Amino acid sequence: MSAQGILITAFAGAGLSYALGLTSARLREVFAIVVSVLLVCLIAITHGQGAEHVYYPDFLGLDLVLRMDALAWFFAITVSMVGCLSVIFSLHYVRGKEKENFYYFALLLVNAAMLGIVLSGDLLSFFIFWEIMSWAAFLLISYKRGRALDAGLKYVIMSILGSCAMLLALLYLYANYNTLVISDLAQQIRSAAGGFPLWVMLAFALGFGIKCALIPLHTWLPDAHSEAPSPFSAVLSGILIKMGIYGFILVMYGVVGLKLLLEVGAPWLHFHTVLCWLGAITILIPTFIALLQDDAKRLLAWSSIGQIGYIMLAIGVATSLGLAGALFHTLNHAVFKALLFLAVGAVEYKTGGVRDLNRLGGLIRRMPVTFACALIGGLGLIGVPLTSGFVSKWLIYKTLITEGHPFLALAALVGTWGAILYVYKLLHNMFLGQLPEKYANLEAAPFSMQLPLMICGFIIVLFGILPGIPLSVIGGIVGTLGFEPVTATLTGFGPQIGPLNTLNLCAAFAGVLLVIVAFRGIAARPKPVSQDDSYAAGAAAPAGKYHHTVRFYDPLERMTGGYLRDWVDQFYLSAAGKAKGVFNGVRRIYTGDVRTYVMYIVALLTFLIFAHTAGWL
Amino acid sequence: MDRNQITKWLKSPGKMAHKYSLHAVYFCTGCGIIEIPPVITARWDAERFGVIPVATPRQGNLFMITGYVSVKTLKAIIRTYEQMPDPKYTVAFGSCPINGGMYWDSYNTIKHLDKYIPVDGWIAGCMPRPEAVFVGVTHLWTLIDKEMANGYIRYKKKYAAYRSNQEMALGELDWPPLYPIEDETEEESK
Amino acid sequence: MISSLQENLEATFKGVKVTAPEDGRMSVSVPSDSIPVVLRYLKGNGLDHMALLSCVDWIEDGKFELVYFLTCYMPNNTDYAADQKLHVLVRTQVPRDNPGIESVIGVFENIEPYEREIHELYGVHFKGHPRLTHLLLERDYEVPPFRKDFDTRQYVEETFGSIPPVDE
Amino acid sequence: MTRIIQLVLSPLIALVVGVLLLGLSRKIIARIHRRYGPPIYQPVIDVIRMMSQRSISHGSLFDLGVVFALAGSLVTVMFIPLGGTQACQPFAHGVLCPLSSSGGLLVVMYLMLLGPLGLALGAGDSANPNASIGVSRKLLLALAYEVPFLLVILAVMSHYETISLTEIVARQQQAGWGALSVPLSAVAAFLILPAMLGVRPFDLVSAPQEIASGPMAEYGGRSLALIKLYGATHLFLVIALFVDLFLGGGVNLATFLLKMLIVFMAVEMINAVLPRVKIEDAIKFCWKWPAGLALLQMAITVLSKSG
Repeated sequence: MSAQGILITAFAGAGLSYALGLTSARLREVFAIVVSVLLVCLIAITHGQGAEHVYYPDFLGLDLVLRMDALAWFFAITVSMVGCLSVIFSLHYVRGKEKENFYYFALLLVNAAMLGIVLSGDLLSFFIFWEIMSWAAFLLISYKRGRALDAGLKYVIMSILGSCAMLLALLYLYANYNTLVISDLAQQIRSAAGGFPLWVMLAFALGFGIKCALIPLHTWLPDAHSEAPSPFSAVLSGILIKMGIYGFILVMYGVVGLKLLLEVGAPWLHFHTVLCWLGAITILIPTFIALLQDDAKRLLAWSSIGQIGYIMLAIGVATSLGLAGALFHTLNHAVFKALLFLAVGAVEYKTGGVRDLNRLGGLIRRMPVTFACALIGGLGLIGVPLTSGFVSKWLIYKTLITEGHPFLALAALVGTWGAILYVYKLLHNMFLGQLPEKYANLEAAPFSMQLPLMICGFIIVLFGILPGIPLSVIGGIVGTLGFEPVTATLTGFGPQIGPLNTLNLCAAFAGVLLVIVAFRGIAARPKPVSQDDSYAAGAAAPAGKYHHTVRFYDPLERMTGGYLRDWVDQFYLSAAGKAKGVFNGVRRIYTGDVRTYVMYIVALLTFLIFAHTAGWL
Repeated sequence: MDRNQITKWLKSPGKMAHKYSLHAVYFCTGCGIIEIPPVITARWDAERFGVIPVATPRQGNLFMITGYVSVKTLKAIIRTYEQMPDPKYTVAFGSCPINGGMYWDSYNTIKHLDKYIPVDGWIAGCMPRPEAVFVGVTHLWTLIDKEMANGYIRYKKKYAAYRSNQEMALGELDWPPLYPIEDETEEESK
Repeated sequence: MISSLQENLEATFKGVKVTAPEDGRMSVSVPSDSIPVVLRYLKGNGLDHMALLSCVDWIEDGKFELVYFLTCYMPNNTDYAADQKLHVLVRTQVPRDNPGIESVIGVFENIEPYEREIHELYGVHFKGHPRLTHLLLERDYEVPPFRKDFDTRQYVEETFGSIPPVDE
Repeated sequence: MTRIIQLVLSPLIALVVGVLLLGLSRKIIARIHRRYGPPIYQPVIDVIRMMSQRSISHGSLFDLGVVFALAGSLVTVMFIPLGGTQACQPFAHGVLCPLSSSGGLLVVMYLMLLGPLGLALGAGDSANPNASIGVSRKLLLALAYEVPFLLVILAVMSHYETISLTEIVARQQQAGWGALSVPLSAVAAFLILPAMLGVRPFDLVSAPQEIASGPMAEYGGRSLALIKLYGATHLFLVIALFVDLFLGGGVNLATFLLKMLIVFMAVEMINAVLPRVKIEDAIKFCWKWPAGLALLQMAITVLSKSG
């Protein structure tokens, strides 16, 4: 089942789901799930088959190629898995809302487009699928009209900017090497004498940077995430951002190749070191902004930008461990963010659209399964040992320290502590503390919403205890991209890379846990008690007012709140404001009645005649 | 740590531990609270007896009521007493909790604290000096040894009586009963 | 300042008995309905601090005597002269059976808790008081506790005596 | 076979020594206040008493959070070398550090956040705003002291160019203590030691007077006993790490414990006399002096390494 077959099923699935939707909602939902699950199986089967074939001979003189190699497979399986989970989740989420057909069509279209990007063998089809993805994502971001419309607008404007930059770079490549097929493009570039021009790399970086929200180009993400419907924002921050990462890896290591990459940019300031520092900044600032957010999805959006910083940092370091860490963290972050966004979506669905962290609380008593999965996701995001996040962050830190970048490692580690603070704030304000009166008898999320959460949670813990499973695949990918492959045992790394054995860690933890529970068993079992019976200095706990959430990190907010406004966003908006003034001026030229247009034509003609007679032209 | 101490420890570690680690919840009512600081600070150090003040009733096992109990304070006392974990001991300072003391005919003080919550030990003195407090503590040790300091068991067994007394003094109570109260019919049948 | 105040008071208000101040404590007895006017007049003359409101239960002649303690915020501590240290006690009589008087909250804002306390403990009703609820006690007593005819022993016997002891 | 004994031995040592250190701290503070203070084994009595009490529970996470916290710290102790050198063989296996082969300093750093996180989750579920305020203070204080602490660890790691703790200790035993080779980091680490232990100058997490002992507001009975044991292990852990990083670990267990005692006495002296700072001042202090010193030391190490 080659790459072409996968793409056909994906796009056909999107189209058919819309058609079926017109007849009956039930059929469409079943069909959407079947297509998604089918895609996951198809991709899983094609593991290890490196195939590259032309699927459209000469499209404007170029032949479009589809390629399935280890890197493409890795991203494809991530895309299809998270896409499938979000489709399963949105069964209940979208039921009863208007425009359901449109929602399913757009969701499946985005997933299909992303598969297309990953499987495309040449840059032209890569660009085509890229555009389909951008537009389908715009349709879904502005699904809820109102404020979502301006968030979608901001997203589209920045995406267009990125696409134009990328188109420019494509044209340059075609002009110089008159082929866009990645494999032979790479050979020609590496064999060519001169180095790779910096501005082309910058153009690519602008295109991919906007999509994966690097710090100066990140302003669309917080609005887009908090306005998009939850299942789609899981897809949006889970995998749509990773397409930018895939683009970076493809261009930096697939097309340009490691040896050439190290010389790109001025001799004293290489492109990849700038990328590292940009990644480090992208870790710090958004993480501390995320701390101060009150809306759950906006907090998660800022945290996504922060985590992307980790991946960019790892890519920029340009070492085999770094790239392995980046790829593993891409997979991890996709799973964590999908899980956390779906958990927030489940809470939003059950409490009727409440996302404000100051009005929720104590939901652990009503939605324990959702809390457990969100907890695992949160711990993974922090990188607590026994979760997969830990192994990927360990790889990134190991390479940063041994390569001698202690300040970058510092930024990454402080980012981890920022992650702890905002993950705890999210979990505490939504699930812990006092349960408000109106949610007293809120029943748990439906199974179709809990299933994706449980799957993600299981993956996090499984890859945390046995990281060898993904690492064997990633090790191979790193080998194909021009580094020496990273050999990882099933439970960690051998002594030469660095002592890490997660199975011993898990066994030790389990053993100690058992001993403690046994020791605790000696004492009498405590008496469960209601939430009103908590210590209030002898008085009765005031119902509904005994829950500390507003300005949770008040001291920090007072100290750093002033500096952490989003300057970049304000700069863009002010620039847009000024630009509007200029364009208004231009608009006044077209007054709308024919006479002025005739007058313009006459004036032009006289000018041309005069210029011709005076011999200018 | 002579021989019989060790045997006592081995026989009943829980009881001995309760004796030598009385974490006290000082309920600051009436005039007795000013007597507490000298007890716990440098001159008459209570920590050598293992008595240290704790912040919340959840962590303590000794409940010290230092002075007269007004009707409004009784509500807080009962709630604090019920929030303490189970083997707990109550000690009352001065004569006011015993029989109302000099406020014996006042309209808003509780005359007999023992009718509302079980009190294991009384320390005489209006207000007792730190030495008297230590005598009380050591006396409590002997009570614990002889299994006589079982106020909390009495509270559980006769909770219905305590509860009705509390309701008679305070009217409607706005917290649920600590232990399930069988209604009167089963009371007679038992 | 005190002597002049004494003449002014007697001049402006009839039916006002002013006793000589022995140590700076001048007492003015006033009929109950003219309390607000007198207090406003005194407030205008520099006695701008309503220190206290208390009530005396003359049970023999069936009267409650309300005493308003007025003094002045010292202009500043240093040059406070001896004769300015003046307490004026405005007294008035109220019948005991249904004691009621006009509230002076319009003149002195800070009298609000004092009036509630007197209402709670003596049962004097202050007409025009915005929030005449309990200040310290939690429940009502049919005979307000501070009245002389409130028999404390009988009350204690009645409420606390009937609570059965909990046997060992 | 010796690995199994060590796996059991090192957490046990951590518990016993930690509890005795807690008892010692109460004794030192008492003696500074010119009073007798409880016997050294008072925490043991407290733990037995709490285990014999039956307290309340606000939900399963309320109980499990504490168990995770204690488990996290006990597992972390297994990664820290507690004295002994490759050369001499007090335990026929050289360094007393059972899991040194499966995780270096990075793993220790990450495991150290498991404890506070477990307690934070448990306290969060206790439906008491005192606990939530305590936890938010704890996380902010952690953020405050983490910046200098990370700088210190990175300086040490880049100075010895390794992430394995046993190698750092072995290097120090040959080439002299860490405190001499990265002196400013040692000073910075000592400045933030009270913050990491949560003792007096930075006692604001479990402030009994202000927020009713913070996260422990609702804990009683056996959960409180586990928290006391967690406090003891965390105390042992932090000081052991300090000794390993800067005082060259112990030639054998005895010298290691002796060094720990000295460091502990110094911290307790500070603890006995200083009042409690506000959370804003704690953050400002931690980000100003210790962070500055550690940054300076880091710059020096990086320059000397790359130079």
